[in-house]
Amino acid sequence: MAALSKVALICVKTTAAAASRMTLVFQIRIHGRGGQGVVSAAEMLSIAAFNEGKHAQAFPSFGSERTGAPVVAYCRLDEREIRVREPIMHPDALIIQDPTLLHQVDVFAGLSPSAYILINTTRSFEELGVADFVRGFQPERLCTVPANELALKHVGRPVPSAALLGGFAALSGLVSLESVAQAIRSKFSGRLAEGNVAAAAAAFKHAQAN
Amino acid sequence: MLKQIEGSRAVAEAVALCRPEVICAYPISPQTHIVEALGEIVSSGRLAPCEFVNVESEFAAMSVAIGASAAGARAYTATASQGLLYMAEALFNASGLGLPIVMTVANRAIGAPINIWNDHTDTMSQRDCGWIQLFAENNQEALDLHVIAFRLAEELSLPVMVCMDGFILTHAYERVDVPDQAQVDAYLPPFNPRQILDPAEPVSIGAMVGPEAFMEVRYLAHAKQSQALSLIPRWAGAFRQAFGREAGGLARSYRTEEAETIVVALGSVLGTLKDTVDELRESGGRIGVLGVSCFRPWPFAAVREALAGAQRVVVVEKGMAVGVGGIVSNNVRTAISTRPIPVYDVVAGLGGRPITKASLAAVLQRAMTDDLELTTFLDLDRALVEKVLRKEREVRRSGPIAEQVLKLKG
Amino acid sequence: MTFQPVKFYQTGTFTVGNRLLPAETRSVQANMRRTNSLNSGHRACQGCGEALGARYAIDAAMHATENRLIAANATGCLEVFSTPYPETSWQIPWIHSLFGNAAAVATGIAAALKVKGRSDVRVIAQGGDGGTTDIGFACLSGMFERNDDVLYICYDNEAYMNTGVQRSSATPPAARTATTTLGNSFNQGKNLPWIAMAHGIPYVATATIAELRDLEAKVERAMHVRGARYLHIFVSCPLGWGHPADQSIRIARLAKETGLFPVFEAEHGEVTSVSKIRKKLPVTDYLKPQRRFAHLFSPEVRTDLIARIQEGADRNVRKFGLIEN
Amino acid sequence: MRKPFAITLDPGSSLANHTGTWRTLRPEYVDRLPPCNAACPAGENIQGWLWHAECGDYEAAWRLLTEQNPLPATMGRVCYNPCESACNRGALDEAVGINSIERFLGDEAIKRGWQFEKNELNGKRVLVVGAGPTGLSAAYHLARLGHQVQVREAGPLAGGMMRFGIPKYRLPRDVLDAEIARILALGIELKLNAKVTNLLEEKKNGNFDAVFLGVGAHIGKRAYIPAGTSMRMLDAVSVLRSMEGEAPPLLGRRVVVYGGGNTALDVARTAKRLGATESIIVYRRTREKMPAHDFELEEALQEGVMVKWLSTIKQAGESSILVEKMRLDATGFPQPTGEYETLETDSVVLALGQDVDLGLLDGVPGLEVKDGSVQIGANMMTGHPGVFAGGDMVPGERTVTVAVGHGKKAARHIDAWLRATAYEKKPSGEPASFDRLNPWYYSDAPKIVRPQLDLIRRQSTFDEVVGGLGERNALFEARRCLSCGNCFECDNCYGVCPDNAVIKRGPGKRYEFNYDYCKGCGLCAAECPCGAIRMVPEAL
Repeated sequence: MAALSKVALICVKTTAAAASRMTLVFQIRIHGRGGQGVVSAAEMLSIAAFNEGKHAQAFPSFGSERTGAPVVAYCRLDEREIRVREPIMHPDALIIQDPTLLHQVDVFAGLSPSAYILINTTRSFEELGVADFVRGFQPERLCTVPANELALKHVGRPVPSAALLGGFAALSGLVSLESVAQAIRSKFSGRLAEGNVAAAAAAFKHAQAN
Repeated sequence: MLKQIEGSRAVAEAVALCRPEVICAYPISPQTHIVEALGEIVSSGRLAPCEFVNVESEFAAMSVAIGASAAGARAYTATASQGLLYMAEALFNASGLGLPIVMTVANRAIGAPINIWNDHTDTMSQRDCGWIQLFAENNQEALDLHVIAFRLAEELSLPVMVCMDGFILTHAYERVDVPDQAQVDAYLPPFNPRQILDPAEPVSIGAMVGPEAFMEVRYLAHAKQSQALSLIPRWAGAFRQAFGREAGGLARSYRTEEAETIVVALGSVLGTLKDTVDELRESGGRIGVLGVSCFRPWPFAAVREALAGAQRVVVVEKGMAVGVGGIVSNNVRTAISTRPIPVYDVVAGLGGRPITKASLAAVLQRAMTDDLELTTFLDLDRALVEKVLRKEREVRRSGPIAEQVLKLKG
Repeated sequence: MTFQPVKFYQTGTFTVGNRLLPAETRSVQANMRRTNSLNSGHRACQGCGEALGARYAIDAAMHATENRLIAANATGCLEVFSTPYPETSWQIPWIHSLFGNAAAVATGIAAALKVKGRSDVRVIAQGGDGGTTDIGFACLSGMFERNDDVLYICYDNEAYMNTGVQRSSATPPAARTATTTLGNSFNQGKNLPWIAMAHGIPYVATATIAELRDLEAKVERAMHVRGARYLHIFVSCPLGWGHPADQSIRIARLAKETGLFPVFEAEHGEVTSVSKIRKKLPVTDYLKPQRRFAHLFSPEVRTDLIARIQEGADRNVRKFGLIEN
Repeated sequence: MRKPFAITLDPGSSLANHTGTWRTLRPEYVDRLPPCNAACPAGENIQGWLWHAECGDYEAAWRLLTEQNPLPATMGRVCYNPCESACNRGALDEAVGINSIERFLGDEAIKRGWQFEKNELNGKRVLVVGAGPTGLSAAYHLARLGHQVQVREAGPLAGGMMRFGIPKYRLPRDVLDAEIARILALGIELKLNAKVTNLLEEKKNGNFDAVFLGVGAHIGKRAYIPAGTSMRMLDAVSVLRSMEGEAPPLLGRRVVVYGGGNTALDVARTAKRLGATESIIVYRRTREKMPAHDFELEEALQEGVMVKWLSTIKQAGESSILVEKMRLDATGFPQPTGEYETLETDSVVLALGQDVDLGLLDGVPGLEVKDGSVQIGANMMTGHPGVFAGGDMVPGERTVTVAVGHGKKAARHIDAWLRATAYEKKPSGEPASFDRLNPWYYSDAPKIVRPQLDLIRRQSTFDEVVGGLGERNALFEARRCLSCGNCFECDNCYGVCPDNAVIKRGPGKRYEFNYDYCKGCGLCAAECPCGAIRMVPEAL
């Protein structure tokens, strides 16, 4: 229910624009590095949304990048069928899995001040040196989660994607933590799944508290 | 059953439901996830009996499929790009021998320069290899087309290629409705081969045919493929009845009612186009879309009929014949050759270049006012190519000049 | 007087038939009801060694499998002369796909048969040396590596004969072809039986059309093994080699008796038996009757090149122990 | 199956393509004359009977053999086997032991009691003079051709020189007796001790329609040797003949045999067996020039017979002879050297050849005798119509086998003459010379050596020296035959034809060419082991 109200909120936010189907879609862009589960994150997010009856589309930036290289993945959420196939150039939300990318890649490209930003870090936006950029953004849409630490704690390895989805669920309210957990369990199994679910829950909690 | 899965997985599920007996697997991006998933399904025992053969090349993949099909097994493989070209010889062979193999092509550009991203150059290059070529608009259709493809292939005894955009569809997670086994079984009866290698009734398949009969053989191949033009709508109709949704067919119109401009395209770009056309329609544009599902055989009549009311046609295509221009557009022109209307050709998305709504909207608006060159390259960095061309012209001149300078210097 | 067992010397083990042997131990080719898998009316040249080798091998395989056999054929002489529309000479289920894919097509057939539970039907792939050692090599190696249940038979006539005698990687040193008009170079060679053995497949053998019973025994043996098997048959080509049509078998015999073509069997990469040379002959006995080697003898005798060819033969003799004791 | 047009074809449909039109050379099956057959004085179809022997069908082999020669057990002992000298296998390893197989078959026939088939009598009567090999052979063949035959023999027993000229240790008499008895069993009338003195009278009195003369050369040739009265001088034929009588000849402890033929050896070896301590052959030339067969010389030498080569007897004294040394001149002819030596001896046996007693022919009109031989035409008939002759009486080599051959040949001509026709021999094929063969197909197989009696018994008894082959060895030996020039159904042509253009007709029925498909490559001819296929140009 919380998730639906958030979508409603988005609708309200975009009522200024023409009421085309374009304005109904919610677009998330995820930045990270090869090996961090960037693509998986987008996919799990789409599954979480699907679990809640939404249409969702997740796709990677189709590179041939190897471990460590900057990677981007996309996820679109909508109440209706998603037909468009273009990359997300104007995201409604940004998930940054690796804060070191902030000064290497133009992660903020096409971002409007109404966007959500979730960064995997133990530091603050100020500490990350992006305070100037986010000035004018809605503070409640800016969030940091120590996803690596949570993953280390719950999964045993610094794999931040699941935890970040938990954080994103809390931040955006677009999907429930349960849906995220279900999505995680569809991608992973056994202890790995439960560890990631635990990390997501911890991140969810952390983000709510934030 | 609705599932949020990757396009490749959706295709693998569909293929598995079709009960292939021999699957040939060779990795090439962006097709790899399909055969990986099938391998997993076979090893799980869910698809049995089935031989999953890890071959050493695409040429071998198609060849193993040829052997398997000739021996009466339902055979499947998947490939892309260079892999499709590497099996080119075997493609002609499979169709020439009339073997109903089904193959997924995860469309991808052809090098050089090597490029792993999506366009249609691979399948377009094989448009005359005698295979039926079906193009999927989205993952649901990709899934559905495989079920139809096996039915069609075995009915006609011809191989069928299901083309889906590499990465854009193969790697996209989307909602798909995966049919259940009973539904597919009802639609697709067991393979009853038209000819089979069987010690009980020996035949020689693949004779050498000389000038005295080769024309007739080719004519019959043409006639047989043309039969698909009536069978495809029939099997699409049957599919609609059985599964309750549209899939396949020859071509499908979108908002072409009273459209002066109709945009023709194949594959996943249709989704973006439809969104774009929706916007243009909202601003009063009389524009629609014609999605061609069946590129080979080329549905002359269906295209002619769909474009009957248009005053101009724009073909957005992810491939081109170097030195000529559009490939699909030329096919469109032959379909409507009796009507002197402009057919604009928009070459787009080569090598994975994103096709954005904004760019499409811009080019379509120009087309609607007939303010467009006959061949346009969408989002081409014109400044860059001009610069390169200019440089090349200079370089070309510099040869003799340099020689003369050297001569002068003695 | 010492006991001397009765042997069938007169008809020996070397002729095709032997009326003195019990029927069940006679050669397949001697049988009045042999299958003639490659039937009359084919368009092979007079005295074609490949036509002969193919009938020998396939008839033997038919015998071993009780006529449950399917063959995939590479493009080449054998395919062209046997199946020009509207007639085929094959009596068995047979498919020709392409030049370079016979092994893979056979893999597909074997896979289909496995799925259908027809383990009684066996699969043969066959081709010439071009279709085997050159263009079909990748598919062949793949088939070997997967240990698919296929017997691949290479009919080696040491060049591309179908297209008019061009060099292949099986063309021997010094041999003249349309693309080695001065004689083929002395390369390192591409010994396909040896390469097949390197795959560790269960069975590899060589044979010639001059020793039918040996050839048949190898086919029989091969058909009783599961997995990838390779049989390399030396078949002479009157046209391409430039010898009279009636000398095809003699030339093949000389190839073996000089040591130039070692006849052996191997299992899982190890040589297990060798067909000994009955009477070692100098390589010149083999080279002289063939026009493709004429430049070794005229206008001057190229003792240097002949010596190198002889070295190769002698090396084979040492390597395989081709001479008794 | 709804087969696609043109691409998929029905099996074996190429039979519609008759590739026989490609042919410029045409293969044909031939039967060439094998060298053994060609060399056999008795005209045996050796290759033919070996074929049956190879199969182990010894009776069939024996029957085919005896179509030409009724005395295989005898032949297998006394024939000097020119067949083996001619045998192509000699060029490979060693000649096939035809003689020993023949003996095996002959012995087998005696053992098994195989008999000849009798023919209906045709009413003609033929008189055969002499029960030696040529007479018996003629009688046999005439009888088988349906003629009533009477054999008149001057001696007390049938066999002629086989009995009175060949020692027992080479031809045991039970063997000879058995073979003669089998011939006579055809209904031939034999009159012993019935010397013919007036031929025409006998012919007339006996109502004979024709006569065959087969009188042997039983008169030893003499040489002039100045001799004292006391030296015992004998001739070889008499010595050998007396061996068949009650009392063996008295030769003494030291015996000299003069001559270099087989008879000389027979006598020398007989002397040895009779207890001579020294049995010396004096021969004027060298071993290489000796007409006797080397194997017999070898056997004699093993038994202790000595030879004085290049020696002639100049003079005989009371208990010694004077021997002159000879040397060979450039032409190989012995010339006296004037060197002499004395040789102690108790007797001298002259083995210098034999003559025929032609007394019975006196007054036969038209009959011509020249150099002690009756002259005959190509049909073996003398100048007197209805009188034929063969064996020692007529010019030619004097061997048992030649005699048997004469008898057969004469019988066929007599038969034809009696029918007022002419006998025409079936033309024999081209010779199956070694170069016609493809010997690769025959693997090496050494000849089986016949067993020999141990030396002690050879020196003291008249037991047979050379043993026969057992069945196993005879079979082995038979299978060494190359079947030169005659198909032995090895299936090579059937196998090596790349066009399946050879039709196998089944066991014993050989093959035929299917000229619809034969392209004329010639592989069948080249790979025929025995040269039984020839390639001939197609007629224009």
